[in-house]
Formats: sequence, structure tokens, C-alpha cells
Amino acid sequence: MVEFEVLDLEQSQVGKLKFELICQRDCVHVLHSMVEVIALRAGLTDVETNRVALAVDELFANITDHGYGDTPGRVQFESKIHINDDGMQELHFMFRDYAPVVDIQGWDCGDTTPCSAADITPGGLGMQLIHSIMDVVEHVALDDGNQWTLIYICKQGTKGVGDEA
Amino acid sequence: MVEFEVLDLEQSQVGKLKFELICQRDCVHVLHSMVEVIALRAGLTDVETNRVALAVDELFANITDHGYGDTPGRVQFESKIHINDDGMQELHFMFRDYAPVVDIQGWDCGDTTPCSAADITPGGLGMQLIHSIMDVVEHVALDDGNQWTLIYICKQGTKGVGDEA
Amino acid sequence: MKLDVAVETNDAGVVKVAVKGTVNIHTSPRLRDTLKPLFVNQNKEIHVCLSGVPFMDSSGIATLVEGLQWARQSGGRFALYDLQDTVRDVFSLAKLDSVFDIAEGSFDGNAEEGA
Amino acid sequence: MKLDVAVETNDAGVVKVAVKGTVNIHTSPRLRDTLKPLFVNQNKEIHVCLSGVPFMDSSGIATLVEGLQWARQSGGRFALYDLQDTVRDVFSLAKLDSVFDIAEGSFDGNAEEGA
Ligand SMILES: Nc1ncnc2c1ncn2[C@@H]1O[C@H](COP(=O)(O)OP(=O)(O)O)[C@@H](O)[C@H]1O
Ligand SMILES: Nc1ncnc2c1ncn2[C@@H]1O[C@H](COP(=O)(O)OP(=O)(O)O)[C@@H](O)[C@H]1O
Repeated sequence: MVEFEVLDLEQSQVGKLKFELICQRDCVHVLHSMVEVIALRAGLTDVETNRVALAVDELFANITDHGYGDTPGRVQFESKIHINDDGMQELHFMFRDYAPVVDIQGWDCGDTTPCSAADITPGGLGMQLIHSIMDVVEHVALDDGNQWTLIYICKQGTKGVGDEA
Repeated sequence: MVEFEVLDLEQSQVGKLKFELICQRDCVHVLHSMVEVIALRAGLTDVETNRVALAVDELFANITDHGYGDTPGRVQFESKIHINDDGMQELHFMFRDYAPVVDIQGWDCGDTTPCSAADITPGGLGMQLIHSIMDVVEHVALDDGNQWTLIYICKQGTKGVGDEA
Repeated sequence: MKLDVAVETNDAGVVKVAVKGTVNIHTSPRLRDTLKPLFVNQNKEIHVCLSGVPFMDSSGIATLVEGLQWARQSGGRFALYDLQDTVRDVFSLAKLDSVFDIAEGSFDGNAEEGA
Repeated sequence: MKLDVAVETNDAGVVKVAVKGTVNIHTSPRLRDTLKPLFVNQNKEIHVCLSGVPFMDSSGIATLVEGLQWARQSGGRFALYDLQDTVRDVFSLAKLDSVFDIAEGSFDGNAEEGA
């Protein structure tokens, strides 16, 4: 469970960023810039950075719209770079909300291939995008809310770690 | 003293944003976007928003460069809109660092008017800009670090509160 | 953080919409508010220029899907121009790159106007 | 978050530097790394175009002050072009708007080239 404990400098190689907010749509801009900072540290390309920012954006949008129904509520967001056992960089994003606990059983986040405009609807794209971008999408139902973890494995290795532009 | 207590929804009219980070120069981008969000909520003009973002940027730069000497260290940043007794909006920005306690006695943050390029040096501008932009600049020496508060009084009143763009 | 949406109808009756800024959950209502009233039978062609859009999420795409549906129903044309690589990538992730009319020519001076 | 700095010397021997992006404590080293080597006696005029810069803090200004000092010492010209309102405002807050050579003409096609 994500708590605002004292940051442990040793634990994370290139620093954690934590952001705590009252859920409002405009906060998505701040999350976006946090993802950009982490992605730049990890050496991601522009298109990769955009994908990761999109997945984070979509998850936040779901918490705002579906979790809190667009009324203010608390969200904690944390991002960090983790080096896995294979020496590859992983970007970890964690969301903690205090919205009604959701049951993701039966959610269809699978692959859909619309073949004509008639088949597609304006909704339902968010979860699909999150799943197509992220290597791990995890939901934990807590007593008083939800914890979401997104993990993106950086395919190009660890070259960018700690680089400053 | 700024602590990461549970956010109190009632206390702040339009929500607080809190950001906790290990001091690295690239985090300035995240602070910038937090200021933009708060400034947009308060209905500031582009030039005003830029000024406020500049003051926040300069204070963060000082903590990074002078407080922590560019080695990683913990910083907590909080921003919120406060309605003062005159019904005017105030933007409040608080920084908490764990760097060596600074003695600001004798700091010259006064007005300087360089009249030729020979008089000006590349340094020393930051504090001057912060003081010329902010209505309140406060430093509190803590046992284990520093707390800095910047307050900007929105001269145009409260029209923007809670507005969504 | 601000989204600019400019609408202009040219001599050939083509409605040209130029979007500038990030399209996300915060800003997409502004895009929708501008596009929605254009989805009427009087209009025959709507061109949306996305050269100024570095980022678009599903809330923005949802609004564009409404344009697509208008085109199918009214027999009009709803075309997207000048996508940045990042946005083009999102359309392909969403498998919508073949569903949308993503024009190859540039927004200004393309030869297909006035269909 | 990325700062682009492009350098080009024109036929009249004027060094033209176009800066694009936010100049802050994170990105200003990149501006300095590009400008510093230009502050040599061989150069007579350096024009810096800031039309693509929406934000500049004191770390950026410090680098430009070095350009000013180069101009005083070498007898060259160090001029800033096309400041956005926000950046112009910062120069005036810092009381540096009268100290710097802030050109009124535009970066491209101004009549003062080749002094
Ligand atoms: N954080 C959440 N809390 C509650 N319900 C959610 C959450 N995220 C997603 N959902 C449910 O899953 C559905 C699909 O979400 P998504 O694919 O993002 O599409 P959309 O948000 O456009 O409906 C939503 O309509 C909602 O019912
Ligand atoms: N957070 C801080 N911790 C320690 N010293 C500081 C801090 N902020 C400012 N100072 C001191 O005040 C001086 C003036 O700061 P400033 O006006 O920002 O100019 P500059 O950072 O360019 O030197 C610094 O050089 C430094 O000695």
C-alpha cells in the first residue's frame, strides 16, 4: 500500500516523485509533467514517453470520472524508476484513491479491432489503451479505496539512467 | 510546519496540491505545471502566471543549488489558493527542505538598479526576482531544515475561483 | 494547458478546424463544445488540423469519433490532417488509424477540397 | 522539457542563435554550452532569437549576461530578438530591459545585419 512514508534515498536509484492532490481534472497536467521527467531520466523516445503519459492520463481520468464521479476526492500518485533483475529499467506508477472499491472482475480490457465506424463507440477505449501500453496493470481492492499499479518495462535497456538532458 | 497530513477538503477552497521529491533539477518542470494549474484556477493572466512560476522556480533552484549543493535531498512542496479576510485570493506556496539551516540575516534582497552591463553579474538575481514578485517571502529555520513560504495576492479579486478552462 | 480551437469556413464550403494544445480530460470539453455544433446536415466537409496537438487521450478521440459518426450518417466527410507522430501512434494503438480518414496532404493547400 | 538551440552564421558574418523551449535551471546548461564558445573575438555580432521561449529564469538570464559582457569587452554586438511578453516582463522585472540590446525588428530580415 502506498503511504507517504519518508522517502528512502537508497531504495530508488533515481528518485521517487510523489504527488498528492484533490482529484480535479486539471491535475492531469501535473501527472503528465511527472511522467515526462521520469521518462526523460529513463531515456525514453518521444513516442514511448507519449504512450506512458497516455496510460497514466487514462487511469487518472477513470479515477476522476468513474471513481469519484467528478466530485473532489483524494489521490496519491507516485512514480519511480526500478531496475529489475535482468538489469532493465522499469517505470512504476502507483495510484491510491479513496473512492468506492471497484470490482474489476469481468471488465473487458481485451483487444478490440473495430472494422467500421459503426462498430466503435466513443467510450471504452481507456482501459484498452492502458493494457496495450503497460506491461503490468494491477488493481488491489483496499478497505477504503483502490490501489492501481502500472509498470512499463523499458525495452532499450538502462542507458538513460540518471542522465540529465 | 508543513507535514504530509491527510488533506483537509474543507480547509482549502479549491484543493491543495502536494509534491514530494528528491531534489533534482528536472523536477522544476513539475513545480512549473503545478503553478500553472493553481494559477489557472485563480484566473491569473499569462504574464502573472509566468511571474509566479518564476518565483517558485527561483526558490527551488536555490534549494537545489545552495541548500543541497546539487546532491539529492528531500523537498516537499505544497500549493493552494487561500481566500483572505478581504475576500481576495492568495496563492500560497510552501517548500520544506532538509538541507543545512540557513541564516538569511544580512541577505541583500533589496532593489538593485544596474545602469550598465559592467555593474551586473550573472548571480544574485534570483532572490531579487522572488522579492519583487511575491507579496510575502518567509523563511523559518527548523531543527532539521528550512521552511519557505511565498504568498502572491491576486490583485484582480476572486473571479477565477474554481473556474474550469 | 490551454487549448485553442479555431473554426473557419473556406470558399468551397469546407469547415476547417485548427486545434492547438494538449487534448486531455481537462481540455477536451473545449474541443467537443466547438466541434459538436458543426455536426449538422448543412455541413458537407469538416477538416480538423492536428499539427498543433502533441498529445491526445481517449476523451479527445471520443469527440473525433462523434465526427466520424456524423460523416457516416450525413454522407459528409470528416478528415484529420497533419497528425504529429505521437498522436498518429495513439490512433494506431487504438486501431483507429484505418477507421478515420487521416489525410496525407497538408491542411492548407490540399487538392481535395470542395469534394 | 527539451531545449533546442540552433546556431547558424549568415553571409554577413552574423551568428544567429535560435532558442526553442523553456529555459530554467534544468535546461539552461544546454543554452550556456552552446553560447559560451561563440563568445570569441572572431565573432562580431551574435543575434539570439527568443520567439520560441515562453519561460526564462535567472539561470538563463545569467548566460545572456555573459553575452553582454563579451560584447562590452570585444566591441561586438549581442542582441536579443522576438521576446515573448512573458520573457520581456522578466527582463523588465530584473531591470535589465534597458541594459540588454533588445532589438525591435524581427530576427529574420531585419535591416541592421552586418553592422
Ligand atoms: N477507476 C475506476 N473506478 C470505477 N470504474 C471504473 C474505473 N476505471 C474504469 N471503470 C469502468 O470501466 C469502464 C471502461 O473504462 P474505459 O475503458 O476507460 O472507458 P470510458 O472511461 O471511456 O468509459 C468505465 O466505463 C467504468 O465503468
Ligand atoms: N536555499 C538556500 N540555501 C542556502 N543559501 C541560499 C539559498 N537561497 C539563496 N542562498 C544564498 O543567497 C545567494 C543569492 O541567491 P540568488 O539571489 O538566488 O542568486 P544566485 O542563486 O544566482 O547566487 C546565493 O548565492 C546563496 O549564497
